[in-house]
Amino acid sequence: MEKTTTFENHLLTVSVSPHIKSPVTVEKIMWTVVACLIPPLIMATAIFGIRVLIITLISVISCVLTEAISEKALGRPITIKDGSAVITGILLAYVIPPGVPYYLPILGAVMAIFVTKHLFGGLGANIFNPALIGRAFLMATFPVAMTSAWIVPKYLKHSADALSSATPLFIVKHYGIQALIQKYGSLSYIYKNFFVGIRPGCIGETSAFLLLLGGLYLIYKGYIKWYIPVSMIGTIAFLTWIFGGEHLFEGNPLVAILSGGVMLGAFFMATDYATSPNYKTGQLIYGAGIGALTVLIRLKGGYPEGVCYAILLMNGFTPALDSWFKPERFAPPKGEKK
Amino acid sequence: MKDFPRIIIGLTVACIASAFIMGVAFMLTIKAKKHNEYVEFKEAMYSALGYTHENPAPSTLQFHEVYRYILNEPKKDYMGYMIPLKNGKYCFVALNFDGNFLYKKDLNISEEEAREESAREKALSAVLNPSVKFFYANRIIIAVNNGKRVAYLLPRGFAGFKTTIKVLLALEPDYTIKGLEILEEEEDPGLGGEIEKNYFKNQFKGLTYKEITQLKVIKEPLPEEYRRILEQEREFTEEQIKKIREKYQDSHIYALTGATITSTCVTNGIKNIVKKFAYRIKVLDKIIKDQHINAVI
Amino acid sequence: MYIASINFGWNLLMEKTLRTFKKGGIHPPERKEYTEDLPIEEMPLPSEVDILLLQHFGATCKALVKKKDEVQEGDIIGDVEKGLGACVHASVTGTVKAIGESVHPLMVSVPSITIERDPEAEEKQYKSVDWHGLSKEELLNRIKRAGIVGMGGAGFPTHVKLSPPEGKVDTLIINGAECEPYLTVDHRLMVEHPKEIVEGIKIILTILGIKKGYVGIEANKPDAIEEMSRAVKENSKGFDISVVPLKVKYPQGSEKQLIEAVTGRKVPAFGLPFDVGVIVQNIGTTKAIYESVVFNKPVVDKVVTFSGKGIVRPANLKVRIGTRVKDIVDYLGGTTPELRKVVVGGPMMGFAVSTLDFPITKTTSGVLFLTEEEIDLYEYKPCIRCGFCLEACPMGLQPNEIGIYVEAGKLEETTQFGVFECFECGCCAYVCPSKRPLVQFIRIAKMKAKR
Amino acid sequence: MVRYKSLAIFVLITLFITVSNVWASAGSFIKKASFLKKDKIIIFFAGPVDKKIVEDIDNYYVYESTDPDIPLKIKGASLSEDGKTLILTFTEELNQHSPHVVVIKKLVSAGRNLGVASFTVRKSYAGFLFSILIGAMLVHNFVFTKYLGLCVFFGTSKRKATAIGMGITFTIVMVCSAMISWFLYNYVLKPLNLQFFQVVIFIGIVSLIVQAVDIILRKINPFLFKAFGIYLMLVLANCVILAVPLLIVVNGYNAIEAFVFSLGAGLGYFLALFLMSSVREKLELANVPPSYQGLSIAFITAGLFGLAFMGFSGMSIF
Amino acid sequence: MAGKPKSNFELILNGLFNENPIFRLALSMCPAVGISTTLMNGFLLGLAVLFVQVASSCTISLLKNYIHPKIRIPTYTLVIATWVTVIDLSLSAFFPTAYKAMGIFIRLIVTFSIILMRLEVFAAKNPLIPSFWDGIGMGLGFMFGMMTLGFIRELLGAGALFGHQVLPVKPLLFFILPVAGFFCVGFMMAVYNYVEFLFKKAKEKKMRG
Repeated sequence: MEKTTTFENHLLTVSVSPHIKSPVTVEKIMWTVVACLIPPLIMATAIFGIRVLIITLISVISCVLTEAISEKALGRPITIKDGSAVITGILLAYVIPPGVPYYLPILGAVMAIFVTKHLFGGLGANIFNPALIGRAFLMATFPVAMTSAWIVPKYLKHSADALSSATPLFIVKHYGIQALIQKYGSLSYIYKNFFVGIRPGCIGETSAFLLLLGGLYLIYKGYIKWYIPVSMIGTIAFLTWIFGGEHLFEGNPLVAILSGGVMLGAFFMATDYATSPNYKTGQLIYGAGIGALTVLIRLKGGYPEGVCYAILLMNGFTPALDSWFKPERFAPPKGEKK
Repeated sequence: MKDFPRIIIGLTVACIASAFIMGVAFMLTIKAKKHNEYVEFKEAMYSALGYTHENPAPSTLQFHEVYRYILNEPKKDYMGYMIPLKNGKYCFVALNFDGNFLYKKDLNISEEEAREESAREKALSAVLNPSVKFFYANRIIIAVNNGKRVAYLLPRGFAGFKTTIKVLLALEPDYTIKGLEILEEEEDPGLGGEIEKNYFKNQFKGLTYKEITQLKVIKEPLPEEYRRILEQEREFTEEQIKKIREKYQDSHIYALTGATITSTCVTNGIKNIVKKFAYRIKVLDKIIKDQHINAVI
Repeated sequence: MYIASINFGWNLLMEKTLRTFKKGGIHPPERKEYTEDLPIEEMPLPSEVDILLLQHFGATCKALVKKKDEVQEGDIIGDVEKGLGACVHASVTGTVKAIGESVHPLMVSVPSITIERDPEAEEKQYKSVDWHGLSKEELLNRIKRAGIVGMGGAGFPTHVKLSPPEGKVDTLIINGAECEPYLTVDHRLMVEHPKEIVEGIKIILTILGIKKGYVGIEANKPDAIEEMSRAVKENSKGFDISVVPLKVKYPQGSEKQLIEAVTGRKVPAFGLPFDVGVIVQNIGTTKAIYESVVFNKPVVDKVVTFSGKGIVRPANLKVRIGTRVKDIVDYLGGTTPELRKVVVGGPMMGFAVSTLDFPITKTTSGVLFLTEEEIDLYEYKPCIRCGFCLEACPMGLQPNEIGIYVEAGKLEETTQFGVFECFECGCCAYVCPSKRPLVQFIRIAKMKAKR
Repeated sequence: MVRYKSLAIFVLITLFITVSNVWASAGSFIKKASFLKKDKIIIFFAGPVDKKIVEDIDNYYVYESTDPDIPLKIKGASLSEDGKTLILTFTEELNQHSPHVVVIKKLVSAGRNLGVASFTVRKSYAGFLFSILIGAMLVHNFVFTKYLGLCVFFGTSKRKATAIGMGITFTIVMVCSAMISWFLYNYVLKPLNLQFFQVVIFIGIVSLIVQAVDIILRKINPFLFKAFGIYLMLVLANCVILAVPLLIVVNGYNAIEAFVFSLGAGLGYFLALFLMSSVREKLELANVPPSYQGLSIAFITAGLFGLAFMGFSGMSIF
Repeated sequence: MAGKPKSNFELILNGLFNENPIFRLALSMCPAVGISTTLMNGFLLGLAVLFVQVASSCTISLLKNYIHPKIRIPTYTLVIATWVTVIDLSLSAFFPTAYKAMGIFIRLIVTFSIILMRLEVFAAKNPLIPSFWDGIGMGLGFMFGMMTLGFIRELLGAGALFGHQVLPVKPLLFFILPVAGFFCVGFMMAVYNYVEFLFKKAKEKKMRG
């Protein structure tokens, strides 16, 4: 598309307008997201030990390698530098428990990068979130490891009973919120610890504070919009408040949004460009749908945590939401739908 | 319209022909089917009792079924048992909820026929007052060897994590668990589905009645030597087994990793089954004794 | 509301509450600092000019002179025979050197008349007349004879635009938004000639027979707003003219967006402004109307911004129509070695050219000499569906989908996204992080898809 | 007329069952009773009752309806301040899947002896129906978790318009045929002991309905016929249309449950078709590797949907 | 149908490869996804389909002159349903364990479009012997597809073949889950497409050089 012509001693570039472009590039966005994801990793290393760092590294390396190999095999330009595979690798590691065997993320990476991303046409064309498909696949393949390989976090002062390593959501689901409060001492202690990130859980999901910080930075930079995170977290809080308790309107919304993968999902997974609706109305509904499905799975489903599956299910709705909620046309010609 | 008669005749002939073929197939297979189903169930029973190909059941071993019914009369609810008699027929005994005898009726039905629910219903409605409504509740299978009770077999179901889990529980006459077979389950493969594995099932083996009543699930990893015993009992001597069982077997069950809920469901289910059964069999035995029923059991 | 009486207390709140269009828009770097404070400078007459015979929207003019004919400045040398168009004039006094073809900045080449200037000829003087007594027809006739076309870029013949169906128009909007980066022509005109512009507005209002006029100016030109407000206050007796400061947002100067920003009315797709009772005129056009009516002066010169880091001396130059850019570049001290791209018009909607050998036309508002650091030379990547372009598109289209459909070869199906409503403002391509040439995709789609 | 009357009675009874989840045999003094948590039953009275009598745990006889001879042990009974709400706590967890019978031997309200009250506590029937609907639609979605009806599914999910047409047609035929199959099975095949004919009969019903709808649509509404006619024949080749009546027989549903189940199955199929078609329309624009184009990638997409739908596994709404 | 009649062997090969009901024609996908978890399941269902296909093909081929064209489809359905009921009853009687594993799929053979399609395009137009071989070919093709899937899934999912442990470990539980059926079928289709592509390329090369 670009054509050049001799001009004195060099050529003039000729291309279509616009001739200036914003400095935001795909690489910039991706690497910013990577940077926002690093603090929770440091936190996780501090509370779960060096093991989680190794798992994350294995995950990232295998994702990048899979990306390079699949692109080579499919005859596509190799784009490992744009950072998208790195993000997938980090996110994949973040949604698996810290105590899993080291080979798990490798298998997850093949499923995530090759099957979910490259078979569907590469960057931007995937229908489902690669990291979450990786997790769902691992969940189906290694159900025991994926549901029990939790590690008791350091700096947590409760007694080392059999439930020490169980995730808070597991305790809430099967023993009730009272059991959780009993275990941790008091509600305020729960809030404090969960907010900082000292609780059992998947590698990257524990530190609500650092994830929130990263997410807010992305919103501030304009790389993601607030619609999805706010509607998703809001719906989870609201519905948990209504249905989460023994009677209506007795649930504890704060524990619900601080536990599980809500923060990680809301800011870094649900907002994945390729798999979320493009426009704000769709995004609001998408976020609310994720929230509702999360609460449904948490309260009524077979798993204690539902964010992963809720996002995957709503990913499936994204093309439909995109076709229903288009931007409002400036002033369409008469007789044509808006 | 001209073709109409031809179409109708053609369709009728086709229908009759296909009905004929299917009918013939049905007739040819129905007997084999019932037989095979019973054989399959019998194998499960043998397995629950601990008999294998190397250790076959004695030929004198016999199974007798006792069926429990709940009956409704206007303003009155009570229970009844169908008890097999020595003459190969059944008698029906009705008793109230406190276990007191109400009445007794003889039924004209053989043990073989009684396995069919519809046949039982027919026999019962023939002798009972027409105003009485009756509902089948469950059955007890009693294994008898040379006129002596060897074991009780209880086919039961309870709610699992996902769907109903159907089990066959074998008890010694003193209610110690002799064996457990999982007949049907639809738990998650690899997680709750592991209840079918020996290392889980066999944990129940040998639990006494007292232990069962206090049974609870613990979320600790299964000790390795215990697991080996549970999985491959035949490879060890009886002494070894006894030693290790004594060491680890108490009134607790090691939960399956990642499937605590299923483990709890099974444990509680079995606890309930044994408790209810122990209560009922006492009542039943008392009735048989008091009423001088010539029962085969 | 915020009209005329505003006393430049620009604060954040005012920024927020300024009028603007509702949907989309972007904030490209303004880069007006190169030229915004430079007064309009008159360039010495060139020795040769190439008068293109197609400088407007419509049919090509037919040359009315032959080779070697002598022409005076202001003589009509070309006119359309039938159809839409405007006449062209000799911009200098001299001899017709050739009638041939010349490079048109937007097209490959068009017929042109080359005039060699007579260095001895005196400069032509234009005398002012009082226009107040003139009839509407006479006013229109003067505009027509002056060959005025819309100077914003489209080049729609002004006399046609000023003859809307009777009674349909109630509002005039003067477009002083100048939202394209770099360009400062209208800005300088408003600062230096506010009275002439107000007079021009009055002329247009008289022609249209209405009283209501707005001047929409982006808030990044406070001095222009001040000057215009003062001029309006002093001179607009009998008319209801007001200056409307507008929020700085591209494409504020687009006709439909400007009308929405100022009046809240929305021009339907494929409709014209007078469908909602509005006529929009450019600042430059208004000034040209004033000159044509008051001085009887045809369009022989034009103020053009020469800017960018690729030129030694950026300037707002008043040049004769037909002056070759090469000569202007020489006058301004030449280009710098870093020059990579020459763009005619603004950087968002202008056209890149491969040579400097083209003349200034009536619609040229700027020539930008851009260096590597100002333009992008990115390779484009697949769409990552970030949705930035949906947020940016002022028309509410879906450029991402259009791009994907074009890449997949499904050009006909792009009509469902309203591809024909696109006016190629370039917002989508500007914000695209994958640097996809979305405007180009849309042009391809427009060529192939049927309306 | 008689038919309408019986229909009205039928509807009323259904409504009654749906709305109230209590069978109160001792008058209507007991307003409502339901399970609470794992080991509690909550009872609401119409008026305040005598605290002393009602909090005596020997005053109760509670049993599971299948085990009337074994009373459940009560840990405690506590009456609320206004005397209208009673919570019974049991020593062990209750098996809430089966109905529980509660007998209150003596109930005194405002000095008046109300005698014996006996009632059944069970999960609400409306909830049960809702569970069947959601179960057939999402939890056990016929396409993504039961893997049925795939040929037609992949054939008609290329375009959204086709998918919607097929979904609507299928749902309507599904419900009709399931209902007719249910009636035939329960009132003809079962009494005559001809269960082995079920396959022939069920598929016969479907083909008859398809033929009938075809003829009726052609005559009455040619426009609708044009829109949906082409899908009618495809309905016949869809395993779901046969699987649903078979599953209804296996699960032993009654008429209402069968209706809800078939409706859920149809809607679930519709949903799957719609989601798949919107994804496949998007896939057409994507750069899929050549060997994988067409059905291959469609299958992998369905697999990914299947993985996502695993999130519903083990879900029980009520 | 090609102009010249095919030999019996060609008819079988056709069913196995060119018009493989699962991977090429993409018909009868439900069992391919749902119950191809073990080699045994694949084999038994393949056997059932083979029987129904051959029996119905022969029946229709014999009776084709007596069937009124207007009630063609209902008659075909009736014939298929009859044979399905027969095999259903027999399997449930003689192989109760395998029958349980296959659930309602045996009865769902009625709606397998492959059988109806072969009746319509082949058996209704050809005499008994070719119809028989075509039925065998299609049935074998189906069985082959089912067993390929069963092989992959049982080996990878359970490390076993025909229920006998072959591998020391169970590599990927994922493959015995029903959802893996979608992936296996998808990848097998891609393999078939790729092989076809290679053949085409080789043919073109031959034509050119």
